[in-house]
Amino acid sequence: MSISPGSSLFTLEVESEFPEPNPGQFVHVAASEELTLRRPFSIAGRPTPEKIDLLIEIRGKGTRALTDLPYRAPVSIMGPLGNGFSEPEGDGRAVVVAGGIGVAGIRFLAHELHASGRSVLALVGARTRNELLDHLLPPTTSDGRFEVAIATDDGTAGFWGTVCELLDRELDEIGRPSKVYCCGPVGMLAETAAVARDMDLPCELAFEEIMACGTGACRGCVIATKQGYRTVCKDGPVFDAREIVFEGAPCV
Amino acid sequence: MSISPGSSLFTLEVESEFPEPNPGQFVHVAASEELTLRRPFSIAGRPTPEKIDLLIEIRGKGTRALTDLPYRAPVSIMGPLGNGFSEPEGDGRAVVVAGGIGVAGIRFLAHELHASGRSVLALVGARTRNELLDHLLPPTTSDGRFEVAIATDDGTAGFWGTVCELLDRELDEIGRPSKVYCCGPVGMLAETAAVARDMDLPCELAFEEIMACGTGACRGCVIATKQGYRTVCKDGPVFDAREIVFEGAPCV
Amino acid sequence: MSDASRNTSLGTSDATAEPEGLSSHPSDAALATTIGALKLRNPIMLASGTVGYGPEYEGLIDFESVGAIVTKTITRAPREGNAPPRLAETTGGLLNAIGLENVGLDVFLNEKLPEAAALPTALVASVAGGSPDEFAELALAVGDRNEIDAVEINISCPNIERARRPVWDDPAAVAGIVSAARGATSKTLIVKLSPSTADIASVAESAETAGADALVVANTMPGMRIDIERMRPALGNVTGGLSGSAILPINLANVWKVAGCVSIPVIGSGGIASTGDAIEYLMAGARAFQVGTALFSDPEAAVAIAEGLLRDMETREFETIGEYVGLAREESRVCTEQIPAG
Amino acid sequence: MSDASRNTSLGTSDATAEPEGLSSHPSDAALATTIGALKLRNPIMLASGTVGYGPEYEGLIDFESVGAIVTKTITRAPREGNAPPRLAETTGGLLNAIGLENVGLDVFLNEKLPEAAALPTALVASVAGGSPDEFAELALAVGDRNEIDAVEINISCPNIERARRPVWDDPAAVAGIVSAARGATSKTLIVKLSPSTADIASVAESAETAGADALVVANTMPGMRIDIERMRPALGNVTGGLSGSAILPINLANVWKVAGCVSIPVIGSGGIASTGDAIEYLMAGARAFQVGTALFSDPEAAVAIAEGLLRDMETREFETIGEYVGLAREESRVCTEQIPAG
Ligand SMILES: Cc1cc2nc3c(=O)[nH]c(=O)nc-3n(C[C@H](O)[C@H](O)[C@H](O)COP(=O)(O)OP(=O)(O)OC[C@H]3O[C@@H](n4cnc5c(N)ncnc54)[C@H](O)[C@@H]3O)c2cc1C
Ligand SMILES: Cc1cc2nc3c(=O)[nH]c(=O)nc-3n(C[C@H](O)[C@H](O)[C@H](O)COP(=O)(O)OP(=O)(O)OC[C@H]3O[C@@H](n4cnc5c(N)ncnc54)[C@H](O)[C@@H]3O)c2cc1C
Ligand SMILES: Cc1cc2nc3c(=O)[nH]c(=O)nc-3n(C[C@H](O)[C@H](O)[C@H](O)COP(=O)(O)O)c2cc1C
Ligand SMILES: Cc1cc2nc3c(=O)[nH]c(=O)nc-3n(C[C@H](O)[C@H](O)[C@H](O)COP(=O)(O)O)c2cc1C
Ligand code: FES
Ligand code: FES
Repeated sequence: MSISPGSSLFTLEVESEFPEPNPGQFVHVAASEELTLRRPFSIAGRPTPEKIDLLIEIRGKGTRALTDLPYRAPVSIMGPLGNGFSEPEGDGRAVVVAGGIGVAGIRFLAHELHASGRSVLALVGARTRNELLDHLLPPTTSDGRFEVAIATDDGTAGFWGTVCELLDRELDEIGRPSKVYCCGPVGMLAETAAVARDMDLPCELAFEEIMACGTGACRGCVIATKQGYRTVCKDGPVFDAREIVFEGAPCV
Repeated sequence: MSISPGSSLFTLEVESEFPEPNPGQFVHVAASEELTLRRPFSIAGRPTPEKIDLLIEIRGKGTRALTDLPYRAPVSIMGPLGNGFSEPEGDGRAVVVAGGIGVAGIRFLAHELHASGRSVLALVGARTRNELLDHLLPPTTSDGRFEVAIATDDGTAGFWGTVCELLDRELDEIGRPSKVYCCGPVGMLAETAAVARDMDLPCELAFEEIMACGTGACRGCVIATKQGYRTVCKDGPVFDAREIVFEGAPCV
Repeated sequence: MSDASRNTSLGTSDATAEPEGLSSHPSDAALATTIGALKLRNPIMLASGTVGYGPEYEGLIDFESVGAIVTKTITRAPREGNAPPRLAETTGGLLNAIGLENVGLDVFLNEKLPEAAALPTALVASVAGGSPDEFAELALAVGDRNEIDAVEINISCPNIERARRPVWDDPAAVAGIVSAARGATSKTLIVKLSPSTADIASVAESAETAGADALVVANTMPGMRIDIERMRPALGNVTGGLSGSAILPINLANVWKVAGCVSIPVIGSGGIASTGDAIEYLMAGARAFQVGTALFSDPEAAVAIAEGLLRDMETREFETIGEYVGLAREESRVCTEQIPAG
Repeated sequence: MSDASRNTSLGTSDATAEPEGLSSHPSDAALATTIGALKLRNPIMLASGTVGYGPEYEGLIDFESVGAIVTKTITRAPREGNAPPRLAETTGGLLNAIGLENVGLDVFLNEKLPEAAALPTALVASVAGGSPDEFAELALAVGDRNEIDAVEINISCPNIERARRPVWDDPAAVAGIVSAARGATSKTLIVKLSPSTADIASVAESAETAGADALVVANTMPGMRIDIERMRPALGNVTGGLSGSAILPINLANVWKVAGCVSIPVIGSGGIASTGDAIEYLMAGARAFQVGTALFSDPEAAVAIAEGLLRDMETREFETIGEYVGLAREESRVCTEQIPAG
């Protein structure tokens, strides 16, 4: 499977006691002995009951150490952690939106929604053509029940603009979806939340924060919500868009 | 070449500007990016002008990282550093004494003494048979100009006892040597110095201390001498035995 | 799409699995330790703020194999904590600026305590107030509860005061807080000091005189990082507390100093991640120790240390854990000042 | 003899070779910095005690590419220094307990200074005395010499006093030393503070008021390790000073604090190993910085930082190094206390 430069798709064999994960949950991975903290990664797929996929973009020491691991090296993971996405109510089309490595967060979801017989529209964005990760999603089906549309900031593939702008456009065309899901940089989450709020659509967003414990114990990974600070690791990483207090970050 | 468990023989290709090393000098090696300090290792041989040998015993993180390096990986070394051994005066037999990994410190010396036509007696000790490193020295010659005798603490090979006891015994038999050289744990250095003092023999010892700069700048690697504290990296690592202030460590 | 694909299959250890080899618990009698009236099955405590109220780590930590857990520090009113980001990793360490987020005394006593008390280990409640009276009030409230085995007062407490000279650096202020708390509870009273002082010995002596039963040496060191891309401090609160291996030498030196000056037990804290680290603290004079940051990379770190201690005791032919305590000190335990060379 | 042989051939980089790519020296005008009357070609200084008197690193460091070297701290009489071992490595750091071994003032002035002055970079003499008078005497003696461009006084000085409360923690004592030295020399006077205090801001203000031209923030943190096999402290002197990446967050927070309180230049020191580390100190408010421990693993580290800064300035389209200074601070440089959260 071809992955963009700087990202790798891993398949981990997990022990048989590894509980059944839900889309949106994550694992907390001990990437290297030299690092004080584990690194969280979305569960990006579950090809068989003994396997989970991770889709990892190299950002710093931890992701480099992981992608440098030899084939079949053992790694310690904690998980599945956090609360995943919830099912759409009603049976309108579900829209999943992902920017860059955000595909990791919605790939498993898109797959499960599709498998459960729902119609899905996946919108995938990237800065430029060869950073697109749309090929990691199921392909568009001829019956239109699974459709992928892409956007690039530089117009080298698909829609020329941000995936949020594409979302705006698509929502004009496809009619009211049952739910909008989004995973990506915080600016994209904010923009998606705004679009959903304007149309009064149910919307769930997956957040990222640096994590220590991964279990809700240390209170280190909080984001601001209308109920006060809540942890990404335990209360999230998926939150209802209406709960979040954004500080007006623009769509990037 | 077969090395004892826990030790490796490395051959490094050095750049052409690498100055000609003397036996007893060392190189300061950047073993791993995770470590604050370089690690010093004796130059254990110079098979060709573009190559130097290091003989490394795994003790901790640095030596493990080095011995884990892939074949032909680049490493940064500083050297040759320090003052090496000096030639024996007169042409009596030279005695070189090494305990454990101390063989690294006298291998190059023994080789050069032998190559310069001197008679050499090498005494090599270890705790037990399979930790002996005598096979890294030139073999005993039929003309007796190079002779190797071994000692093990547990009697599994050669003389049953310490290499210092063996030294005592050999000195009784072979008559007055031109010089005694020793490399090994500090207790062995002290014992060798005592033997040499009793017989009024010239004696040079190679010391070890944890090092930072390796250039004499930081004053971190000193040992006590009759002229006060002196640096192992710049004033040593080889010192005249009569200069050293030992605190009476026993031979181990 | 020019890059070659990579689809690596890695073995995995599932961290939700039960720790292995617990048939013979390392909570052997040999490890038993006493801190004031507090009896611990072993000298390993889980540090305040790193395990929440305890239950957060159920299934991940075998609580039967640790001496005690210390709760997140409780304040009278609930606290929201600091603005995120609250964490930043550093070389060998971790900066945190949680800002004492906690549920407050009432919710703690009513909701959290019953669950925490159900865990099969001793329970130490950590509290912090804004004045000696408030410390007394908190010590009274938690000390009154049977489920709580000891009270730890956190005077190295963030965001409670912003004076130039913090309370933890002022022996008189510390004495005021400790006597107030001492008057309010007969439970074992543990005082947690800060390493951010030039003279921890005077603070320690002051706490002892005022009635502390034991001292934790020590909390985190103030520190910060800057995100040079955003050109802003990495933490929302600008500065945070540095924990982890990076601070081990600093807190160990403080234990050495304090253990030479007081006769109440010293509990080491700071960067303990391995059995060897723990033994250093014991040999410096600590009678017990706390493990915090190391749990984040390995929730089983504390249990592994308990097992490691038993193995090391076997090798050294030690009968009790007490044999380690102060072993690296000279005979004469004079209260000399040890200052850094350079 | 059961193990398989291993005879690996590795490539090698010969560290005695000249640094590469020096045709265009990074000592570009864009990097020029001023500290009091001291003009530096770039903000990179080599920290006291890590490069001896300078010549020890000839051939290993391209001195034309660094702003200044600071000598090992000089005392009036020669000092033997502490008993070995004097060094111990820690996670991300280094403990040293050299004990100010130095040749003493006379040998320094007569023998070391001519060689050091011949190096193509600015020369700062570091001195330490046992009393304000001795500091004055030393500042006078070194300040009188043309070859010396500035005087750094080391009040975070080890083994000179063993009082409970060290001089460096006492604003009044610091003022006494600084005014004495100030009265003795008109050269740029730099005062080196210690991070081992709860209130570095008060010490910094006191030094400024007493006449310091600049402050180094900061020296090493006291620390120790124990050798659990020998059951003794790893250092002969028991404790030492912790340097290296481990202390970067601590000293950076101190720079942040001090730069908010004084108007004289702050020189950052502590754990700087990369261009990014240096930029953090500049953005926190330092106008220059010192590199020490990083030279041990890479003698070319300082020169690499100079090159890295130029590249980063290009990316950010900065014209002068001054544009970094204080960039991560809020507009209002109020002297608030930043205390750790946790
Ligand atoms: C719930 C969750 C799910 C995630 N899923 C994925 C995924 O499926 N694939 C993927 O590639 N990445 C994912 N991330 C982000 C991933 O955790 C970080 O990229 C990784 O931790 C960086 O580690 P590093 O050592 O390589 O980088 P570092 O050197 O630690 O940091 C590099 C940059 O990444 C930022 N960063 C560090 N840790 C985190 C973190 N925990 N969350 C967000 N940013 C961080 C740092 O602030 C810094 O800017 C997820 C994060 C969270 C919280
Ligand atoms: C001049 C000199 C020449 C040396 N030559 C050789 C050699 O040819 N072959 C060889 O195997 N070893 C040699 N050594 C010792 C070697 O430097 C250490 O074994 C090595 O630095 C340990 O690094 P580490 O990271 O593996 O162990 P660490 O984890 O750093 O330490 C493990 C143990 O080794 C001790 N140690 C650490 N650094 C040194 C040091 N610089 N000197 C002595 N002991 C140290 C520590 O105190 C500790 O007890 C020499 C040392 C010196 C000073
Ligand atoms: C995320 C985090 C939160 C903490 N919260 C508290 C706290 O609420 N109260 C307290 O006394 N100490 C708190 N600490 C300090 C720890 O209890 C411990 O003393 C310190 O981290 C040093 O030990 P360590 O290096 O083993 O973590 C906290 C530490 C961390 C890392
Ligand atoms: C081996 C060594 C010796 C030192 N000697 C001195 C000294 O004599 N005077 C001084 O002011 N600082 C001395 N220092 C402190 C350094 O100058 C520097 O301030 C400190 O190490 C922090 O910076 P770093 O982490 O870059 O090394 C010494 C540091 C080391 C590591
Ligand atoms: S990482 Fe500890 S609460 Fe989320
Ligand atoms: S290691 Fe610095 S003087 Fe020897």
